[in-house]
Amino acid sequence: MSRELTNRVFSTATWFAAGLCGLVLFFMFAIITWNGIRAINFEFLFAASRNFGAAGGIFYQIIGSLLLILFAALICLPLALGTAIFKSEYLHNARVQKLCAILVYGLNGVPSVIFGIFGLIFFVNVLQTGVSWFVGSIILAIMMLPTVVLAAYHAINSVPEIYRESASALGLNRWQVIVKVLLPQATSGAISGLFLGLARAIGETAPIMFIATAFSGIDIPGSFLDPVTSLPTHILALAQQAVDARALENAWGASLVLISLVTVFSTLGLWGRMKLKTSSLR
Amino acid sequence: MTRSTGLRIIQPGALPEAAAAVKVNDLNVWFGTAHILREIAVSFQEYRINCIVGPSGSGKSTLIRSINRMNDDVAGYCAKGTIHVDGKDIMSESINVAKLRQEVGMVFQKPCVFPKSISENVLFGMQDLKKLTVQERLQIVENNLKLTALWREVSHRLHDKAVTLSLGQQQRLCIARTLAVKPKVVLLDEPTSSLDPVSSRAVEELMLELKKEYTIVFVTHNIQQAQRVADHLVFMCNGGVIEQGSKQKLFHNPEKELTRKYLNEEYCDC
Amino acid sequence: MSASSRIGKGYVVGSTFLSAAMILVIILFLLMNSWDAIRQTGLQLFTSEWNPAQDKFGILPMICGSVAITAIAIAIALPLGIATAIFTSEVLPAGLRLYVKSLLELLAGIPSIIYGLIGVVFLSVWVEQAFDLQSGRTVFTGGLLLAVMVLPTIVTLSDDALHHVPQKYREAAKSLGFYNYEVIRNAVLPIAKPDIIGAALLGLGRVLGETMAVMLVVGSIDRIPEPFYNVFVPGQTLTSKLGREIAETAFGSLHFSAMIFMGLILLVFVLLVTTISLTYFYNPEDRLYE
Amino acid sequence: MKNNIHKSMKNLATLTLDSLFLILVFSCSRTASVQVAGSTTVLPVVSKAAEQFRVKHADVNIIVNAGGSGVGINQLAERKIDLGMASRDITQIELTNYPEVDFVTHTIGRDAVVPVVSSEVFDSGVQALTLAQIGKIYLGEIRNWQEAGGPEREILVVDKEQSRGTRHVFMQVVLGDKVAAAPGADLVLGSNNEEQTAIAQSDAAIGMLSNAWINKDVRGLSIIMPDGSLVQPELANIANGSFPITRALLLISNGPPRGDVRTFIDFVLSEEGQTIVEEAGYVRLK
Repeated sequence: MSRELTNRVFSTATWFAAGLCGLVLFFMFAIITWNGIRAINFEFLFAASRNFGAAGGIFYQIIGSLLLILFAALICLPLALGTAIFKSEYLHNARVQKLCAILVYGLNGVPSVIFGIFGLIFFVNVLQTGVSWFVGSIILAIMMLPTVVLAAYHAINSVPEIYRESASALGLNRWQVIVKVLLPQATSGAISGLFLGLARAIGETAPIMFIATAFSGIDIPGSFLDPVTSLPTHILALAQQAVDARALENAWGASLVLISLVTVFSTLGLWGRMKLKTSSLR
Repeated sequence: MTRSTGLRIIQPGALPEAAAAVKVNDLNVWFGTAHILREIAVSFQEYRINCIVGPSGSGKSTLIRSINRMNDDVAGYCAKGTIHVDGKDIMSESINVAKLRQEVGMVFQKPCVFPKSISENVLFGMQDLKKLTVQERLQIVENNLKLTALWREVSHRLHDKAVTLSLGQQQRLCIARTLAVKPKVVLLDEPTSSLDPVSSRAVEELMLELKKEYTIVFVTHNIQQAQRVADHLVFMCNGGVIEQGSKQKLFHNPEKELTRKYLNEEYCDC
Repeated sequence: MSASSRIGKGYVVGSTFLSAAMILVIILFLLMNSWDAIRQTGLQLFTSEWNPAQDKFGILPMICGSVAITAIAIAIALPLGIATAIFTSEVLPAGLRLYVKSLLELLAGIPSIIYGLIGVVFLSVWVEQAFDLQSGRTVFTGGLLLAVMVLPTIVTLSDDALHHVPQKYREAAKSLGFYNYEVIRNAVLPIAKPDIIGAALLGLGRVLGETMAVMLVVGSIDRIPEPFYNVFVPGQTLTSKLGREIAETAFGSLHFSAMIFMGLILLVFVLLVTTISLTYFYNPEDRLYE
Repeated sequence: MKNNIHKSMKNLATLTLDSLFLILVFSCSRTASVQVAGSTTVLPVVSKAAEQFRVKHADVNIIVNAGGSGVGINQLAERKIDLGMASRDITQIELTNYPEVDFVTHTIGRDAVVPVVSSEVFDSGVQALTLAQIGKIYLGEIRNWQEAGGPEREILVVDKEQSRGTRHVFMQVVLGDKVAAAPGADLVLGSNNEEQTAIAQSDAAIGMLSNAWINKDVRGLSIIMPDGSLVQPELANIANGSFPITRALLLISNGPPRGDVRTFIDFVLSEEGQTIVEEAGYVRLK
């Protein structure tokens, strides 16, 4: 009987935990949506921010965020593909492989503020780039590198050995096998990983706040060395500096837009990952 | 109850009919929309090896998994009918499933040992372990390993990981683990199908030994095996019971043509 | 070897080298820039007074704050997360599990600045009222916020860990007459344990390194609470100190160097935790995300 | 499948080239830009002024960033920005740190740093304090409002980050040292808004805020002068200098301003710019 009771208690506890968890997370979404939706309208999405964030919209913040991650993606993708190919096709020493994995995945654990500090020292101070959006892109690219490498590596690994062998049997050399057989597969894998990486990168504040963004006065950067405005830093600035209550309302609106972008990217990434999984099962 | 001599020879036993320990009546089982078992009515006899034969997909596993309600947690499972174990209807709402499974133990197709030591595996299912002394525990381990003829092979390395045993030994360890809970009925779902012939023989001998104290329900698709060990035979096909009765009857003068064909390993529509 | 092959190999070797070297470069730069502080301040770095105007750079309060916040967040998120993972993996029908998992992965992606915003506007006020405090910006608030933040990660990872336990163990345990909770406690959890520890360590690394959300709610005072286990007072973490002060310091100054030293300490902590989890417990090849 | 991937790769490549091209085009028609950063007190003024400035001078971008007075001065000295914003004077340490930099300050308005309290405290009777009392609160010698004539409630002392201009000015007057330590502090916050929020959320807080941030939840205290007279934190008192804790709002350039920097400073000093200063809650220059 007491075993039965324990079972009952345990089962109730898991329900309770799951319920609590669901409630908290639902509440998060509800708060953001409820507060954000009131700020959002056509003008908010397509006008420049005015009057210290209290009026106008967040158009250039959206553009800035997208620009940052677009170039982060362009920098990250070739690097990640190369690393993944080397890891799966050339690297056969188990110990080196493990070291390589620890180094690359260790990067995944580096706190985002450290990336910001590194960027501040290396680019802004040593290379004297000044505050520049391109530096922000580079830092974000480094940040999401492990995610993309891992995704590409998985995709390459899911190519059956027989493909490689039959391509070699046709007289293709090693590099041709890679380009013709593995690269297409690796790219689709890497791109799904890339979306997951982008979903994380677009919401990051700490890595870019010292090195890549400005509060106002910039719409579309004129060169690689200009700063941009971005959604997360805009939210931070409004939450910290604005005097007007309407600015805080706009911060919620910007949060909702940011979350929507994150959701779009992670959905694309999850979808791609799922598709890849099923296709490799076939 | 007649007993064979101490000689462990595989001998077509001609035991008289015994009381039914498990009685299945009018059982229908669906998984989602698929009708897996149709109108099953069989009984399994006490202290006998009750053997269910039939081609794969005929519903053998589903039937014995119904006897200790292992299907309950499978998605889309739905059942109608009654199953009596020791006179109790185990399909009723009020039954305590955990207690039922202590009385009706089960051994699966593939041996499944836990990543623990051999002795821990034997004791794994014991509920009141905390009340027992170390001596008592060792005694239980020894008894059950002897019962499954493993004692000689593993007594010197009881604290080794169970996964270091051969598959055949693992399967006998699983049986020992089931017996340690002291069930009345032991369900064996193709326990030898992933074993080599020598290990299979060991498990068969074990069953012959066990039927002295347990009611055994044994699923196999190996007809020779059924011929070697079964007392009572149930032949299933396409989710229904085609014929049941003593081994002699089914092998030597079956009522149905299908039974004859299948048991003679001729081509049949099943 | 053809030209394309050579270029190709050069490309893959080069990119691997670059990717692998990146973390070493980061560590190197932090070390180089914190060298001044290490040399000039030495063990004084591990005292509890921070006052740049008087060249006092004691980072003990920040280390204590980081440890306290991490402990609180993990103490809340881990039991809740594992219990929820048990629910999603063992109780929830398989069909629903996929949706719940996708939702959790989306939640794991909510940017930390938004958590910070919610922390300032709602959570700190609630904590203040619920515990009748002077101010809701406390170490506890930070820990609570981070617990919520890291919850989706812990749930998905633990759920994966539980889900990877082969079904046969559950069946075997059930067939011995175990109740559901006994099946989970005796059969499933012990097998999933290494992966769950991995999940916890990964979450721990996350919590330790989180900046924006903590910075806004922790109170940011460089003081070790009295008594030290009192978490209902404001405090400071390594990350919140960095986020607030790094931009104010002049590059090359001792102040800057001491800040970078904090970054180095933080990085060493986090890398230690992630490396342990990667090497011993958690197989990263199994997952693409997080 | 393969075809698709090739296509998508091709698309990706085109996209890359396109965006690179786009950047080049922008680079050619590059507008001049003036980078400004620093004090959050000055930020609203400069940010709004920059918006209006661009209406007239569409070819000049004024890029504005926050960070605090310290950030403004340091970044100017390191030539990362063209114009620093500060709400305090440049310290001796900063001057000796950057001997090669020629700091030129331009006062664009005046402001008072007002000791503020939560409205609950204000309403229960604490409406004026002496500078000595405020000093004791920050030193941790007065820990309860009762000791200052208020309700029986522990004081929540809100301090500011050390490099903030507001704090320099406040501490200079109250404790006689710009970078005085405040052992009585309970919270350390950064921007004016963050501090305003925290004080509004509390019912026992004291803090220091720029005059512009005072509202119905965050009330400014009057100062009891040594002669017993009461000075209220009002624009008139700030303008005529009778309020004891005032400061100049500064723009700082490296050397005499030239070109766009000069034009922008002139704009802020013009009638239009001064109106923005006034609208932001500060005191305009005469």
